[in-house]
Amino acid sequence: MSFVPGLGIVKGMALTLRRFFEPKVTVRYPEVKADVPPKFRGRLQLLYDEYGTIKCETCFQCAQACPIECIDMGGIDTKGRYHVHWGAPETYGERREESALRRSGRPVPDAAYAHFEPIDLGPVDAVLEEHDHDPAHMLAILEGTQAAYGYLPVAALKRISHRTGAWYATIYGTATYYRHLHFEPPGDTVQRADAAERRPGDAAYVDALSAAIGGRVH
Amino acid sequence: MTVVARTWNRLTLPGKVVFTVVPLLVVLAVALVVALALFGEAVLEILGANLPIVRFAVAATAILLMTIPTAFLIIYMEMKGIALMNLRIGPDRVGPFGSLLSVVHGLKVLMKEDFTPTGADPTVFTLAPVVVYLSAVMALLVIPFGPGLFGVDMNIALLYFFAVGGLTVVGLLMGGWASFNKYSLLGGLRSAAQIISYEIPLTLSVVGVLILAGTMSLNQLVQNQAGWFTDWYIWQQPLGALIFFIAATAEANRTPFDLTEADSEIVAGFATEYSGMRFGFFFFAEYVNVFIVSALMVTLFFGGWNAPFPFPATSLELDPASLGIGLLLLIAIVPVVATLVFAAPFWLLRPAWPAWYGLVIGFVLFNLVAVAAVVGWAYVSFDWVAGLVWFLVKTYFFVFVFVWMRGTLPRVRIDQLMNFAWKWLMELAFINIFITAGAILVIDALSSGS
Amino acid sequence: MKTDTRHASADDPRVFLDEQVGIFEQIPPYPPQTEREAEFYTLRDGEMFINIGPHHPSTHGVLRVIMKIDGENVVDLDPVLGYLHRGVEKLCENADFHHTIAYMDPLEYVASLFCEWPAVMAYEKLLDVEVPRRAEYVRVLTGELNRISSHALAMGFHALDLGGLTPILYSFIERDEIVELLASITGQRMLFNYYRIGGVNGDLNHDFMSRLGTWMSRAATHIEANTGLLNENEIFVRRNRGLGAMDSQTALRMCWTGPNLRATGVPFDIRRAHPYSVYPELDFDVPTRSEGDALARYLIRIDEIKQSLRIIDQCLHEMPDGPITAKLPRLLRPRPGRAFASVEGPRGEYAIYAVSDGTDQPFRFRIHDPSFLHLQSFNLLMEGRLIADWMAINASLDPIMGGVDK
Amino acid sequence: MDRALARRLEARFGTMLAGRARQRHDETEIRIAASDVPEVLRALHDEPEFGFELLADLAGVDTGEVMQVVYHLWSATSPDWLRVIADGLPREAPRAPSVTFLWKGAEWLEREAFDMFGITFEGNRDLRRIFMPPDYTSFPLRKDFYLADDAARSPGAGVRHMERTHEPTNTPDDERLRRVRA
Repeated sequence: MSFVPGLGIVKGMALTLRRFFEPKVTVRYPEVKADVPPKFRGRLQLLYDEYGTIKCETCFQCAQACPIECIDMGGIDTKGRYHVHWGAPETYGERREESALRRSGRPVPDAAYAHFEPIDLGPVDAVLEEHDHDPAHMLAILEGTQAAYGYLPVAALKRISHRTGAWYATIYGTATYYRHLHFEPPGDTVQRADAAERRPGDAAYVDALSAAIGGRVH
Repeated sequence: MTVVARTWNRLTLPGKVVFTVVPLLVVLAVALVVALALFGEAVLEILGANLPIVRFAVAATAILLMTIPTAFLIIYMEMKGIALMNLRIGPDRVGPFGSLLSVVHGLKVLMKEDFTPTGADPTVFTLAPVVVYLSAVMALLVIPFGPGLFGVDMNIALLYFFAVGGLTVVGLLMGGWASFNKYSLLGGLRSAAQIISYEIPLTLSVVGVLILAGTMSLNQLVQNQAGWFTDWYIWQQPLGALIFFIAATAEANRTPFDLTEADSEIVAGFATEYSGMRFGFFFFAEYVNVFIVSALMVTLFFGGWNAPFPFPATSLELDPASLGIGLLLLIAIVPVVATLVFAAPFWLLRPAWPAWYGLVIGFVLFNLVAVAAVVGWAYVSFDWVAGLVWFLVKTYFFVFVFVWMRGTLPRVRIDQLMNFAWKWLMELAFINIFITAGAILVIDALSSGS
Repeated sequence: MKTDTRHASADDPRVFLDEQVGIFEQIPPYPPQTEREAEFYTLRDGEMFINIGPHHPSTHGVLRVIMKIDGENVVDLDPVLGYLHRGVEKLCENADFHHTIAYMDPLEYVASLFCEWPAVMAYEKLLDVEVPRRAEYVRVLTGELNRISSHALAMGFHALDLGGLTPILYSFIERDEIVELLASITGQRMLFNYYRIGGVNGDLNHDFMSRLGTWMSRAATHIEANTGLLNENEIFVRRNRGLGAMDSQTALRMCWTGPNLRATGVPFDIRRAHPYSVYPELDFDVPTRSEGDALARYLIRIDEIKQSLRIIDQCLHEMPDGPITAKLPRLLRPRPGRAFASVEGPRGEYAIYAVSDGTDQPFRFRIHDPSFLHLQSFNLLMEGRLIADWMAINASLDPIMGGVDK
Repeated sequence: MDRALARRLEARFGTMLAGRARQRHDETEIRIAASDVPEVLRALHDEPEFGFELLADLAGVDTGEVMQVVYHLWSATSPDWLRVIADGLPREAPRAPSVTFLWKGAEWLEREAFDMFGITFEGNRDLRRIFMPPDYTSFPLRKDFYLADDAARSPGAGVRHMERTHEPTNTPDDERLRRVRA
């Protein structure tokens, strides 16, 4: 504090007046995005190794361990198929709710899954009834479902998960392990060939990609 | 009927007041217009005979309408000014440079739920903001905005001003007491102590000016200061002006004397329990008070609406009527031509831009020039425009000083506040009076002796 | 037909006017348990209670203080804690050793590294791990950066609690740059979760070093300029001088540590008094002041910022190359024993007392936080003061409720 | 490791110590009976050869069999932290003398230990709950109090006394009761 009363106040006011004209430091957020450090931990994402291949093997261990089942698996699985299994992000909330409900032991309405391709659930229910809704007979149930539909629709897997009480991740893991179980309708390969014909440029790219990652695309 | 009754019941109390008064005013206005049209001469005669009353009614309405934009402007100044001092950008989304944000705030306040806390006294609780706001508006009535631009020219205007300005404390105390909240109570009591204490140095500080001027009429005071800026009272009363400024800061509850609503101590003081438009009245009243205090500062010490230097007496002898039909042509052609002229350089220098860019820029430039020309013409031709411009410039400078202090200073403590008022400001004000009176005596003695 | 279906609601003043008795909260809501409590809750003539917090603008979180006031004078006061109590000690006793480090961050949410540090130090003692020297230097470097950010914030909040709007934003400019710096190596701006048992989580990178250089070149002058706003301000100085004065002996009796203790004249700084990490190799002073009032507590933080800048400078010059983590198994099972580790944080001594019983979880995990001990001195500091002084004293003590409530 | 400190402690307190002074890293540890706490701590605090003037920490510990109160002290005369363990408080009614006569600031530390472990400190003028609400009835950091997952089975069973009361006397025989094998 100085000897002249009020000098400190005047100094402070001079400082604020100087700052009044100085350039501002605010980041105008929606227009200017803040810097995100490379190690930023705010968001779940898959890492790439030094060859540019995704490190995730789609083993589903993390999804199985996640207590609120918020982890989503997307990408190329061990059979070379691309999947996003949980659907659109807008439905995460519903899924969390459903997950909590399911683990509480109460029956869960599956209306939330209407956005998957709608199928007639009668055959699945029949298969489940046959096996007494027992999750221990999961392979048999899945085989029965595949026999009924020709492939394993996601909605059917959901149904099995609801009815047997087994985690969807577990069922998915089982289904991906056995080579004779399919997730695509039998016509899928034909369609892919069609697509390759329609866009010839893609075929070369897919071949190159296939060669690069060890022939696992098709 | 039931629909009307239900709607009526759903209105809050201010809503009920507004919905009763507005149709009444509309009916009155329509009646006046109809009367003027039917019996023009007679009505004008009656109005002319009662000129003071008509003048008062018009001034009161105008001032009431003026307070809201004033408050909006000062709120915007505060938000933007403090933000810039903080190295922030501040409001920049609504309107140009965010200038409409305070308007949006006002709308928000209107739409918010307006509740009364359980246990509060509803009548007093509702009346408190009205009292605060009214005292601010009533004080504005005597302020001379320009030559001839004032509500009432009272010969005791200054006294009236202090009396009405002191009414604020009643409203704050009412709000603090009726809110049924300890923070509000403390805030109300703080405001009572603070404002009453600072009334004294505030009033004493202007006594020096009164001795010099020999009048309490604010108009007369301003006219006394006409001429060069050296004729302003600030040069004869620097100490008085300083005391007035400090005391006025406390009177307007501004930083560093904003103890009544010290947000970090007693949450929001008397306004803790207020919401919606009732809070809005408190809020607007605070900023109107800032304006009033700055205006009085300007009026008393900085020459009011006088320009700092006597403007050379020029008069533009414009008689638009003499052009006859040419005037119409001028009005039709000048904007188009001027827009094209202003747009031309952009078309030449920036051929890459779409043509309408230049057109828009040219139109905007033309408008700026036209407005500047009109204002300049008005400034030269009309006394009151010149006076109003100077008055507003000076007043908003002091408003900016208030904002600036708010951006810089921390808050004082209640005991320091009271000590400062009673132990320093009051004594200084007395000394100021004695010095002024003594100087006048000496000068009189010298001038009569010689 | 009656169509008005409005229900009586709690905010309709007409409803409860007859039963107004019910809206007064009984204070206290339970019979007093101790003599001190009974004495506190007895009102004499002219006194009343005022409740400050837990949701009050200047309580630095969720501190609640019940004040007994006579007009504006505070007669007595009783801090009420626990609004942020999460039972971190219990959580840590049920978590793996590695997991507990993540629980440490939110305890001290302004300077997160200083709660991780004693935890990893305690585990390293339990495991007999030698920390690589580069890791120690990185810890000191990041820790001192975090100390500066914490002190800058404390100074800003001190001004904010006295009603000054601007200094806090100037402080945040420096703090923001520091958290961005730390985020570039730790990946998070606030809860860094950076220290690991036997080292740190990642090495310094180019982004960090270049930004640190830019910041260091201007930090001292900027902080100096910002302090000019308040240090000479008559209002600020008059409000703080002599306020909440504490003498050194009482401060020791009240178990004070950190800047608050050093402001009373005791040069106790664990970095010097009980050296850990590489602090013995670094050259820095322990600033002290003799007044022990709120102003001294404010000014000593400025002095400490300058010392921290010195330490950072030395760290950058002397940092050795080498590994940043010791080699450790994934699953840690330290042999049974007890370890106590303590570091000098921006508020005082952060300490962890960890007991291991040979499993992969700590058997007892005790967290010692300095703010907790500073808060209990309010009664001494507030002797004959006003309500507004409590805000200044609270801000000068700079408590962090995350650590106080655990 | 300050060997001299251990020798001085053993020489000064002799029979009051349960066992020898243990040392590891920069810590020296002695164990005493709860009843000896005022005498030992006063000696450590006042006598110039010790001069442990700074109470670094006060913690309660529940070993599953007995309760302990652990004091950590700092002195300029020794480079070590001194840990004083007041051992052998019965779990049914743990009582220990207060050290607020030496360090007034220990008041809240003792309140915390009371709140978390139910250890009654005799001589503390304000021994009441500090973190938990005043009508809370159990002691969360005891080893027989489980986390929320186990709350349904725990004797604490939630938070409020209207639900169930915690009786610390009947300790459940559970494998989770781990012991310090030190």
